[in-house]
Amino acid sequence: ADALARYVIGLGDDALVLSHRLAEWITRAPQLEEDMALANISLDLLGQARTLLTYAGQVQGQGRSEDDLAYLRSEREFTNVQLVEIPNGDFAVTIARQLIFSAYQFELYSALAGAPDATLAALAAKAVKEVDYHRDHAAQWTLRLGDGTELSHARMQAALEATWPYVEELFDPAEIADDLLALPGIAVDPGTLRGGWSDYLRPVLAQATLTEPQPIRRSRGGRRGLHTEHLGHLLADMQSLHRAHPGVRW
Amino acid sequence: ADALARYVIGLGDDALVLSHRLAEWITRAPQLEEDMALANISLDLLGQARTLLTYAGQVQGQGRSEDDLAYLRSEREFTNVQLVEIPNGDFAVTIARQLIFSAYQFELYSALAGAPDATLAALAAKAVKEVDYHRDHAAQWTLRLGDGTELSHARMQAALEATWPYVEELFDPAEIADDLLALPGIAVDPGTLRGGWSDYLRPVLAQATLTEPQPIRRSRGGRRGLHTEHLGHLLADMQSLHRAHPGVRW
Amino acid sequence: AARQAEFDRLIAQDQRIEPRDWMPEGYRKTLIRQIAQHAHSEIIGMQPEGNWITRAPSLRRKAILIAKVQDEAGHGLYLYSAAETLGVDREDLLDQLHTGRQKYSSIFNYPTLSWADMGAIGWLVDGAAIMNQVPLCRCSYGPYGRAMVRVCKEESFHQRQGFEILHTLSHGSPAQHEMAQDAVNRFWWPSLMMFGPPDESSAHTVQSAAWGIKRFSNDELRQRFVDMCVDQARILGLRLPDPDLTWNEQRQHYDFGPIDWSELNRVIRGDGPCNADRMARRVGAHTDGAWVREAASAYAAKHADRSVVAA
Amino acid sequence: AARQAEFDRLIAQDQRIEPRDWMPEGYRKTLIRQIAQHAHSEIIGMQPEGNWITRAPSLRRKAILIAKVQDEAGHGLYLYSAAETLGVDREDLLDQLHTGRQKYSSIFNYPTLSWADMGAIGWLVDGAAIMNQVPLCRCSYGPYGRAMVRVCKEESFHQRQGFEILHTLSHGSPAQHEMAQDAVNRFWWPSLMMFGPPDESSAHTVQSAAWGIKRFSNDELRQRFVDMCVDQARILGLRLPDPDLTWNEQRQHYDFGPIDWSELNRVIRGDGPCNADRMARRVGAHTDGAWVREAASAYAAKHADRSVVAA
Repeated sequence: ADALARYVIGLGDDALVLSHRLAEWITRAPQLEEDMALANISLDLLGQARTLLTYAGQVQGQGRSEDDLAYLRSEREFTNVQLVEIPNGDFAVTIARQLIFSAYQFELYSALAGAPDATLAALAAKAVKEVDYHRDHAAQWTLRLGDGTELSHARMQAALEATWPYVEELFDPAEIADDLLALPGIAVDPGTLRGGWSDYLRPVLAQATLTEPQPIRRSRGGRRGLHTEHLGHLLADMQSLHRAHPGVRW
Repeated sequence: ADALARYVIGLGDDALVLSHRLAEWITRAPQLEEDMALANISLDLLGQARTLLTYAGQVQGQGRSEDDLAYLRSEREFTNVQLVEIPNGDFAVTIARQLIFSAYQFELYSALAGAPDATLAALAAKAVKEVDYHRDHAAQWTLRLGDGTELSHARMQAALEATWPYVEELFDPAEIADDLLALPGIAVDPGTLRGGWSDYLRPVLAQATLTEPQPIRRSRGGRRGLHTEHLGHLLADMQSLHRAHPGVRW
Repeated sequence: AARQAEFDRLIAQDQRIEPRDWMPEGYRKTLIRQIAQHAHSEIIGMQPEGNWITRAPSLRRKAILIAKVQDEAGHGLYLYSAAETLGVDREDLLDQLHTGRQKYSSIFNYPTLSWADMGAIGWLVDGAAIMNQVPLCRCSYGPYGRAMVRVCKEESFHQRQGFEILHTLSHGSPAQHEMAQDAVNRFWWPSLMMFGPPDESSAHTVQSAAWGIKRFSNDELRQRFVDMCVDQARILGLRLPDPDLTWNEQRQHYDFGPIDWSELNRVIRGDGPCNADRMARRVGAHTDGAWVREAASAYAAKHADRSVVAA
Repeated sequence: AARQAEFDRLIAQDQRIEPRDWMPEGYRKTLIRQIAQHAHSEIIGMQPEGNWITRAPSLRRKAILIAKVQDEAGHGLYLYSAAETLGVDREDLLDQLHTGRQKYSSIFNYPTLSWADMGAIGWLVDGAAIMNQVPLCRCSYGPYGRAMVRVCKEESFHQRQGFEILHTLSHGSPAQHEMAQDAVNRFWWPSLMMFGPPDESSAHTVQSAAWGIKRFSNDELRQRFVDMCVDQARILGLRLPDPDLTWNEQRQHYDFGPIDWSELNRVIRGDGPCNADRMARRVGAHTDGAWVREAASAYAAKHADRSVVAA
């Protein structure tokens, strides 16, 4: 049960933290349609996070709610991958991060949809449709920015370079070795997702006249609670009000 | 006692919040000397805040420490003037804010140094020397930026326009009418400080080839806990760790 | 003259004017001004609530708040579309907002200083907006009227959510109750000002009424709003910050204290607490996003070219 | 040749080389490289601790932390000054840092993930730095040696503060104790790497020792550090994360486990957790501040002109 809760929390934290980052765009987007689209993706991810954290709390069996898990854990207890916590940067960085992540999440949820864990399978089957839209939205913008103006091309390429160091963490089975061992058939080996991910991304990048960066073995360890220095500040803001009033209802 | 504590907390909050803003510059300053200078001013203000909040806690007589007052009050309970909470902006905005505030604080502490309240008088007598340096530091930079390059002149002038709306609050006796009534001879009528403040600022602006903006009756009410939306985020970050671990020693 | 007669007939019969119909220039201008101001208010109105999204105290409340702010963006979009049926375009209207030539509702120049403000904005600000907007659903100009039907439906949902936030806080911990009361204290008077100046000094009312754009006077709507809020405040367990608030048996309405119109004028003039911040955020987002919009246009142009070449 | 002989004599007699003295080009270059790297480390080293200034959990700790980071800026300044006595200038050295041609200590490429990291950095990182730097106080090059005297004095103050932070946490709540242990777990091995590669593969050691720049080998200093920490960890009530750590009666030293040098090489190569963030912050501050530095120069030039005219 501990292993399952841990695995589910990692997936929930991915969704929660990226939802938060996208919500930071609201009122700051390049056009009104994007305020809406980013809010929409943020909401989808928040919904996924709520389902996952609620489920993790049930699996743990200690009466912890989605809010207990979201608001009362420290930075070292969050187990999202580092990719989702990096700052929004310019719009191109946000799009690059989304493209990488949604394409990964699409493969992951597709695999989970056939998993023997009924709750996870049901969530994944529903969420994969949302994620398909997220992935497409990011791909469309990758095309526009990559094949738009000279400036947008340069920024989109720079955004890929800036986000690529966080790619390896997504697909390294060593990062969740314990889960893979403890949850055979349930936890998805992330190494198996890479093919599908590449198959989706490569034509998008090519059509967008962008160059795929070299793989980089940058830092990793988000699944073990090792993060960039950015996550702590995100959580400080996110948890501030909840922590200031312990134990009340909202 | 309530009135005295309230008055002292307002002064302490000014110092605490501005100290925090200046500390945000560290590792981001235009040159190493400024990392040091801004840290230095930040430290002086933090020292003043600690003395003032400690004193306020004693006056209240409910056993509240400087940390209780700094870390466990909400945004609506902070009574700093709005000027000190506005974001750092570019270096010119930081300098404009500092020039306005330090020149004000210099007059205020000079007046308090002769006040019948021994603790306040002692603090003010010591702090006024620090503030004299802060004021001079800001004035020197105002000269350099105002009379430097075309770009720096434009930015410094824009910075004055951006910060000037927060000036009126400093000198309006109505903002602390209750304190003035309850603490005759102790609370300083801020209206009386304006002459000295202007006498200091005007020649600096003139020498810096800058134009003093028109007075603007913008929002005020910091002393009554009415703030800009910026203070809440500052406090969220500042109080996050302290609130996450209630009641422990650090 | 025949066209004018036809227009007058439609108005007299309470029928809808549609984009392809002839309309007097004054009617068109009045509508553009009003719809644009309304659209601007929706998008500037995203900011005060946007300020609390990252700090929402539960995931459920966070989801509701994001959805609400998203709805406001949506309202902005279809109001701009309604304005475009009158022969202007969104880019021009945004430009008029950004350069200060068109206004947005002054209520959004007040800061949100606590979570309870999310409740007060929903209950009072959206409540006042609905009161203003429900009659607009019958506005003589078709596209505006139809847009308002959709807007009002969502707004009334938002108002209930705001009420619920305040209700929960009011019946929560003492600190939460105080937070709720404080929010109501700060937003009550500005909400009353949302109905505009008193009838005797309202410039546009008479002509707008004749044109079927405005169906109730500012003071009528304000009174209706006060009457509604007094009852609801009782359920909330919160005080409205007006000592003069009393039931007038004769009028069958609540009397209320005098409104500080100088405050409203000051805020409209630009000296409200947040005018500068609101505009800085809006113009900043637009300016920072210019390269993205340009890329999208350039891409669309290339793409269109290619299709043409291919054809 | 006579100058070389005089230089050799001074070195042999353990006397100081001063800026105006002749010195071999290799000596000068080695010193510039080392002092610059040291200066760069001080200013990049401000970042991991700077990350917690705004969140320091008490006002007292906040003041101490700001003062510490300020000291590091000061160390950077006088180390750049010491380097300048060798005929380079700060702007060039910064440029070499910003373009990646000169390095800084890899330890600062690890993130600070909790408040306890302020303790671990003080205790372990500053502790290791002192161990490295105390011998440098007797460095043959005068300005460097004298700068190091001041640096070491302040560093040992910092180390005591770090120790005290950890001590308080370790004896505080269970969550605080865990925070302290976690910080030590993360910083222990990187601290051992601060002494550089093992002696058998250290490129610069022999020549530097002959020149009186380096007085102890990497492995000697590392051993000394381990011995010191084991005792202090006991007082702290914290474990060092090395199962092989045992007292060796024969060597009269603690044995310790193998160091993962591939990790160090990876971080040096640029793939550490924070390399990109550290450089982005540093280059960003420098670039964003260019207009300010230019204004200061322009002002100084005008001012100088005027004095000349007046004279």
